[in-house]
Amino acid sequence: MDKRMGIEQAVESIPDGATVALGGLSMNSAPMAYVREIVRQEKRDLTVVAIVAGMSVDWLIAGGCVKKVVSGLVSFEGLGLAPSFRMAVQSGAVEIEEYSEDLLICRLRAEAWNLPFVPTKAGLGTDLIPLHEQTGTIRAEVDRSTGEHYVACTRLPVDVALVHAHAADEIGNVRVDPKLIWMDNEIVNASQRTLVSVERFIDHGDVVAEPHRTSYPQFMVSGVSLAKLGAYPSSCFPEYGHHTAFFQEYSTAASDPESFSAFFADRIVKPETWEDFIRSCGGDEMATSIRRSAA
Amino acid sequence: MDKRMGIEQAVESIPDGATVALGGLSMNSAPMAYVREIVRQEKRDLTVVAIVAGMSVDWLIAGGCVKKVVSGLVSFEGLGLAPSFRMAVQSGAVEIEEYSEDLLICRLRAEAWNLPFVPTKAGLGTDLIPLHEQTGTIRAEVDRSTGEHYVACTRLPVDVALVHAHAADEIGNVRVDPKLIWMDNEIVNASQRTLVSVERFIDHGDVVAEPHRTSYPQFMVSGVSLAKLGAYPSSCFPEYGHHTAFFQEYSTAASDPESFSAFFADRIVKPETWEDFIRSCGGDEMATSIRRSAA
Amino acid sequence: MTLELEEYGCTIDELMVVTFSRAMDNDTKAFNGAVSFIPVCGYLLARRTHAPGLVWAASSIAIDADPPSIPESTLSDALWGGASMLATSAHDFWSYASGARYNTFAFRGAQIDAWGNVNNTVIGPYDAPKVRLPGGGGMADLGSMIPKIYLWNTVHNPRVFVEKLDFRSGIGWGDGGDHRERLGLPGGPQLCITNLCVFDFHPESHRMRVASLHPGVTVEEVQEATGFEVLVPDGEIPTTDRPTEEELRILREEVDPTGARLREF
Amino acid sequence: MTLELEEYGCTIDELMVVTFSRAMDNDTKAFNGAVSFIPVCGYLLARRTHAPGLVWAASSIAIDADPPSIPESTLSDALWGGASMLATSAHDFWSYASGARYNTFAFRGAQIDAWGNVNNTVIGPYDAPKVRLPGGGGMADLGSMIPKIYLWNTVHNPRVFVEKLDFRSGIGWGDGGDHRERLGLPGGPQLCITNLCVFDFHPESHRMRVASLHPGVTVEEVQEATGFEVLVPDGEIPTTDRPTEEELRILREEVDPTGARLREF
Repeated sequence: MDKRMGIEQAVESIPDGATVALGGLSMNSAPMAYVREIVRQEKRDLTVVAIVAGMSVDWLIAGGCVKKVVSGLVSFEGLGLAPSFRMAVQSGAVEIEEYSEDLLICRLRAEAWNLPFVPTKAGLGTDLIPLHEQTGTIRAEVDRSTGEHYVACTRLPVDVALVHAHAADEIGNVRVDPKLIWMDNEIVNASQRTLVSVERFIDHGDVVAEPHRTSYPQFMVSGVSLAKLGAYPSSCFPEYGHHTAFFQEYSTAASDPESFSAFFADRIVKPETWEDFIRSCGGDEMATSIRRSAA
Repeated sequence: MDKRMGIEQAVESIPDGATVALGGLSMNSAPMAYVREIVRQEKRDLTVVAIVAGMSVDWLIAGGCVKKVVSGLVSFEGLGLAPSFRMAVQSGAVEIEEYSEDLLICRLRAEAWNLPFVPTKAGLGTDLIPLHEQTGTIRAEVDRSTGEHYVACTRLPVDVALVHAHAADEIGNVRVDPKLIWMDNEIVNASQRTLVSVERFIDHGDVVAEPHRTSYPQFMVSGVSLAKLGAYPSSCFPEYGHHTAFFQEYSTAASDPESFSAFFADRIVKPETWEDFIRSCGGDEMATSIRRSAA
Repeated sequence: MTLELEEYGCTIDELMVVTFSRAMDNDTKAFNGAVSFIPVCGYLLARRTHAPGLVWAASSIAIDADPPSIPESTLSDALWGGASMLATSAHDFWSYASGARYNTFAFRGAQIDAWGNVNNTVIGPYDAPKVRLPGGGGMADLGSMIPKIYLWNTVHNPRVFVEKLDFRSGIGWGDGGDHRERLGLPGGPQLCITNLCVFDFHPESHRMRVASLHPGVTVEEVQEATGFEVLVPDGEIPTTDRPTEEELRILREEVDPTGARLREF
Repeated sequence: MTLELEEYGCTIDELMVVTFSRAMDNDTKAFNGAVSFIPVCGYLLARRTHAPGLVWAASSIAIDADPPSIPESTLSDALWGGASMLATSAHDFWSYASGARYNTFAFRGAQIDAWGNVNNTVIGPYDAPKVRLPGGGGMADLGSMIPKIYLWNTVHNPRVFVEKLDFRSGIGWGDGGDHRERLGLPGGPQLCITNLCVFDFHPESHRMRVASLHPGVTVEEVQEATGFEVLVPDGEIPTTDRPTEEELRILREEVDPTGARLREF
């Protein structure tokens, strides 16, 4: 089955109110081309699962798409706080359900592995335990045999996982190259559907020639979309780094909430296609500046 | 720290009575050079953890080294039952503690992850549950929140993991090449010490040049030993296949218990070094016959 | 019932493979274990005929493999040619299996009971076995996790099809009825294909029931070869469907030109 | 106590790095998170001086990295040069962390309390925060799993060192005393290195205690800059040890020639 589809077409399949998990880790490998299109299509009431994220969550919040963020961390790292995330949580416009990285991974594994819970010692003795007394999604337990304390992490069902990768063939075999998958496989395994934006399509024959380089098999993937520099402004190791200047420009714009709406509409939402957006961010010259010589 | 050591020296570090986990899967990638040396050094009372094994366990039992086998499956696959394993369990000479593949993996993960148990739905409704009422190592449970049934798999502590791989540098960074690690990483993660036999040593510079190809970091590895064709007569994908003729010869010899002791002493135990053993099995000509052209 | 297998223009191995193949569909996501020539041939045949979208992970490892022929072992890397992915970390495999992303698996077993439970552990008492078998391997795992289980055996006799297993290594329909449902396990055994007949399972009791008889085989012969009482449906028992010329040609020429499937006989 | 930092021939960032470095040893197996310039410099310096066998996974990913300099982010791939392994599957990382194969981690935190617990979640009430911070990330995980925790902060003031956290994102010594032990957690915080002093933790109460004062700093100044009551050991409080010429040279010329560590000030 040919699973290639445009960014627009892929995002059209996501209904309002869906639970969407975003791949990537902090400044790395976020599925930004999909994220931008979600904003353009004005999706609403999404629950966004993001283990360690930044710009991706911030765009969705700035675009008014988000009801709830389920997350371990959202920031621009050394480049500052994520401004829309911060403001929206402070104002109560967006709900946050906070976990830690491992607690979220364990919840995703419970879902992927069809288990009532997955145990971990993460979170013991922290305020995450009383915080989730209401949600019931994680709970402190004592093993009846050894008396050991642990945290039981219940299932986290996800409708759609969005991840970015280096390459895919037409039937949806995906190559992360090299196979540094961050925590993306954990969200892929837990999600009903997975959409993958890729830097390039490769022939099925290339996949077959080096099958050990495949990261997700076609039957785990619902659609693959071409998006060159599709993780921009986050990085896609080892091909390109994150774009510091964009993060700075964005943060500066966000310091004035009035003008930020205009900035966001003009800079992020307006460009028709992903290629247009990249062009508006500096195009080839910018791309050259963030490309790794090692790539 | 230079972690290179001879097969003999590595095996000398294993005390009688130790719990030893064997890597590999069925006819693939068993640490046979280490296993043979354990027989030669006449280790005694070992508890052998082998998820899916064959010739490795059979040699250790034929050598009189084993007190207990903790296993999911021991056989020569289409080439027949593992004769010494079969006889020793039937006679009661060796104790067996049977699990399934996933139950063993979960027990190893409980140990690796420092958890009182890891849950799975494997084994529900089978005789493995009542079988382990005495050992208490796995137990059927009901989740108090959802009412779901699951099996709690408790820690399986391992003293030494023995695995075979393609290459290592002098400080113990190990490359499985390509990175098809079977379940070996699960035993490495659960073991106090790990010894790795390798087809070849590579320079540390080669490791650094392609760090994504490293499978086990040096701090997880206690020693690395050179053993060319070290998985023989099992395979080492993609470099060589298993040696059918050896399995057949071994099984034929085992059909007569009287003469088998002599066969085992002469063919397996007697050759001084691993190189001598390989030579006695046909040397270069045999090696050529099992090498994959794809390698 | 005077029809004989020769009139089908095929042999019993071919009939079993074709029957297995036809039970597969385009949503089948399967993998195989050791000594599984009939299912492996069946997956490959189905993919080449009516189920081009069928997923098969050769040896549970080589996803979408397309080997030129079938080697002496169904776990051999010689089976992995043409694969799109080599998935041999336990994390990958057990994630796909426990989440039922793989939905189909086929079991043999030294013993099989009326509910499709299997034994590959011991003949005789567990503590003092008459024959120590290899062990259940993944049976206890996959029987619990995978919704569509198929059983097959090329040696239909009362030593294999027993009233009571000496050890339940893998669960089929368990104690029958809603036992799997009570344990929260998905699906259950669908068919058991033997050298004499095809069994399905009664929709409520989940006991084996003769679904079709191979040409020349009578229900009495099946009962005689079976250690438990076999259920028989109302009305006439159909004969197992005849393979088409095309199926036989593809099996013989493309899927298994060296006849590896005969290793099971 | 008239000694001033200038007499050490170094700056405060250098003193903090060297002090951190000296707390590491040859058994240290460490990794780092975001904005962790002081620890990263400390690991690299220790490895180049007294702890050649120290393991450091750059960004928790690039094991035994040996970068020519330190980039603008301690999670950047520019930090990964010279690594022996890139370990970025969650299965790898969390296996090494939860099993304490990695034994050392260093935290900052928007708030730190007397027991070395940290907050990176909110300032103000969780439900109606005055400032929403990024979130605890791995703090809740690593605080529970890793036996040797080091805290540092370059801004020692009462807004950071607080009597009561607004949210406990990561556990240090918990409620103090044997709280970690009761929860079954290994080890606990060892030191907290600030721009004014070094704290250790009282062996029983596990409250922060002044272990040494940086040159020119008085215990009164430390108390004034701290929102909780600081413990003071019996006898004279030592001055933080002076970096050697060699340590300073290696830090300045080899470890961090571009002064990335100053990003924390």
